[in-house]
Amino acid sequence: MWREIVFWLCAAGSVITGVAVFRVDSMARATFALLASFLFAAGTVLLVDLTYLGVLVILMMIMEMVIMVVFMLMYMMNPAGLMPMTMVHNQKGSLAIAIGTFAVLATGIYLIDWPTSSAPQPEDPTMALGEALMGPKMLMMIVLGLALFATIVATVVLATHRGRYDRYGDRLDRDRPDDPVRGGVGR
Amino acid sequence: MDGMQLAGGVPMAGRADDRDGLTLDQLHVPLGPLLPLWPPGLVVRTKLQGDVIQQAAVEVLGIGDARGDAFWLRPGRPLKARWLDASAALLAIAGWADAAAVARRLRDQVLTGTPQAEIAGPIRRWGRQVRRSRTLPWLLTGVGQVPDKPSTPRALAGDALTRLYRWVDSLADPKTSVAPPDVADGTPWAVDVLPSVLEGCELATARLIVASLDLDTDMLTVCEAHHG
Amino acid sequence: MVETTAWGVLLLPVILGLFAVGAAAFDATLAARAAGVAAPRSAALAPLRSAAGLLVQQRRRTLAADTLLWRAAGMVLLVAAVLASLVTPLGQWAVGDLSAGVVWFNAMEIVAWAAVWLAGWGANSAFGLVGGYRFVAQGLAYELPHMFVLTTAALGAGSLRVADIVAAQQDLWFVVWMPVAFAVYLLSVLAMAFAGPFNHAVSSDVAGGVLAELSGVDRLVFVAGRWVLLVSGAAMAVPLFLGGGSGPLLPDWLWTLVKTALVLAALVWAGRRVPTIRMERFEEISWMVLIPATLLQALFVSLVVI
Amino acid sequence: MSLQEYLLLAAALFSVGLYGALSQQSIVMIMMGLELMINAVIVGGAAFWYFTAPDRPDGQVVIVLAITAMAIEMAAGFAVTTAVFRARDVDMTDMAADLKG
Repeated sequence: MWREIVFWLCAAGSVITGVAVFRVDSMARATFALLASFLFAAGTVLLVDLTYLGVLVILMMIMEMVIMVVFMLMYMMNPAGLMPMTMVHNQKGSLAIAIGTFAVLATGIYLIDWPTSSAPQPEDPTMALGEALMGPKMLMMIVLGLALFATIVATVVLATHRGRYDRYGDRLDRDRPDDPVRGGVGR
Repeated sequence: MDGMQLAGGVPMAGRADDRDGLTLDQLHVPLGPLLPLWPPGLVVRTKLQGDVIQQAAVEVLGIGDARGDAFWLRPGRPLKARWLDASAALLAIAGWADAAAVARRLRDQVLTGTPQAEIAGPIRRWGRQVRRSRTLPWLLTGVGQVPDKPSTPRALAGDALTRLYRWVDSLADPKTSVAPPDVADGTPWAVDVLPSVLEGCELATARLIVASLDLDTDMLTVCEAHHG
Repeated sequence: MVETTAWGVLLLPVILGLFAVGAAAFDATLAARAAGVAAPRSAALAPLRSAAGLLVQQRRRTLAADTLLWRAAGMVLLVAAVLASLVTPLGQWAVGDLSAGVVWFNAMEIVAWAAVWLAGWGANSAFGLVGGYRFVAQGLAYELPHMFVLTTAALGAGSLRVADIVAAQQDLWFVVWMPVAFAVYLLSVLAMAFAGPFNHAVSSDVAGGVLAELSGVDRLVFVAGRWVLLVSGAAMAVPLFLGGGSGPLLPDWLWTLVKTALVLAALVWAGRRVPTIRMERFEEISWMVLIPATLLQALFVSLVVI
Repeated sequence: MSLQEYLLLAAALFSVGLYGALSQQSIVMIMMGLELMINAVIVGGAAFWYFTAPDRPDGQVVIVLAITAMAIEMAAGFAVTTAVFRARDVDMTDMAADLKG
């Protein structure tokens, strides 16, 4: 019973704050509304006994949103974030598409006869996940790791405008790099 | 972006080129005239992008209406107390509250006329503690490096760390203890050079730099009075 | 081995609060000793006095502040700091013994990022915002080493459950064979609670940073949250590295309290010995020194475990 | 709690995210919409695992995949925004519509 109540609270919270993301005036509030939406959604994940994944979602989302808010303000400065603003195009069309999608999905959800399983839950879902990732799903894990590594390299290349020739001189012969701010290792 | 009302009357920030090649918003932030551990009357008007100072203009309020009387020039104010005072401010801004507290206590003892024999030991102990710290050089090296020109006052050459070490060393020197206050002060020079040193620094480093230059705004008034 | 107790929900905030007050008092005493104040006993009461002062102080307002987010910041910090200790066992009892306890602890600590940033943002002051951004930068610097260290402890026990980690230390405390991990853990706990040398977000070179404009009850809640966060971090060091409640003569729960107090005191004392570490310098240390060191430690531990 | 209720929640989150991704102009706001859509995947993955196949870890793997996708999407998105901003001084999609046929 209490699970039912918590689920509906989390679900309502998640959708309401999700809508709020596109309704509030300030970038900071929008980001933290999105964070709230993620946290509520993580609550529903916790309800189905996925402790590790639920907590992981909480952890990742807080980090991501805090980083997001930095970029947000960098590109969309807005004093104290309290100035009303709208930056939308084709609002009516988008709304129609979104509502249409929801209607189709909802009908599908209630028309399809979903399979049910009486299979027992594993003792420790986290253990099952870990064994899957390190066993049959190893290939996926490797691809994920490679993708993450590629992302790190690609993002740094895209985002920075100073290469090593800027830092170490045209012949790469400078002893210490010419950076606007010096680092801590003393190079 | 319709509806450009201003939030709380604060105008939208303007934009300009910056260090990282991103044209970001500029923010005008005045530092001073009244901040803790800040030379009274000094105002630094900064243009910030992010927390990097793109441009700084220095102004000293209240020159001209003073009495030509500087705190550190009055009799019974040995140079030693002034160095302790400057070190205390720099250490406090660098976030070493305990060493700063000791320096402040020693300064008060010097000013109230504690005999030389009694205070030399504690000052030496404090100086050793400051010089022994290995994080301090790591944090202060390269902060507030002033241009190395013939006109640079000897007392202000180098960066924040060399200046702090110079104070600490001269405090350990027995000759300093009897030295009279110095009228030939570096403050006018420091005020001139400050904008160029501050440009490209981070907002927080600005306070370290100002503290390390040991500006005495009273002294400016005195200089003004001397030169008419 | 660890049982969960419902009434612990009520007891936990009290214990954390007492520790936080004790730590603040110890900090004030050290400060008074450095300043040469004659009566250290009255200095120990200084935190309580200033707390009472903040309670009756009227809130200062700033122009165009985002009041909702600003107020929320302190509460979020305090609540997350208490929740972080939810999985920390006191002897044999814990409020909640999650199967992913270590991850939960880390997630609650990360909440501080959001809280500190919000506190800096809400005030609409340049100093506050600079402080908030610094904390995000600091977070990026210490979080990876911290996460690797937590993983190392979990690796040693083969479980993310805190109770299993304690049980795995029956013969040998983890601190003995994971000294690097323990040291980095303490470092990152200080950084996380923006205490000691890592108080760059609230340091005096930005006129108090995030704290610059906070006043009254808001400030009290925020500062309390910060102390509780430090306590939570110190308390977690005990089950992770110091064998939990194991020890001769005294009962489990008392040993836990004693060890927590010792770790906390060491952190507060060490924090006062070093000037504020500026983030632009620490960032490089973290990436070039701490991360490789913790990774090597993790590799060593996993080799031993296998 | 039933599979349908969970999927309804996922559908709602997905639709809200879709609306945001379609209607917003700022790159950053579009990314928020995308994140909401991935969030729906997480909820759906958890529900499918719990209600239809708890004995197999596939649902959990989907969640891991979604979390990673989110991180990559965000990092890449911001890098592109930074590059576009540096080169063209715009952060809106309408202004960066070079590829429009």
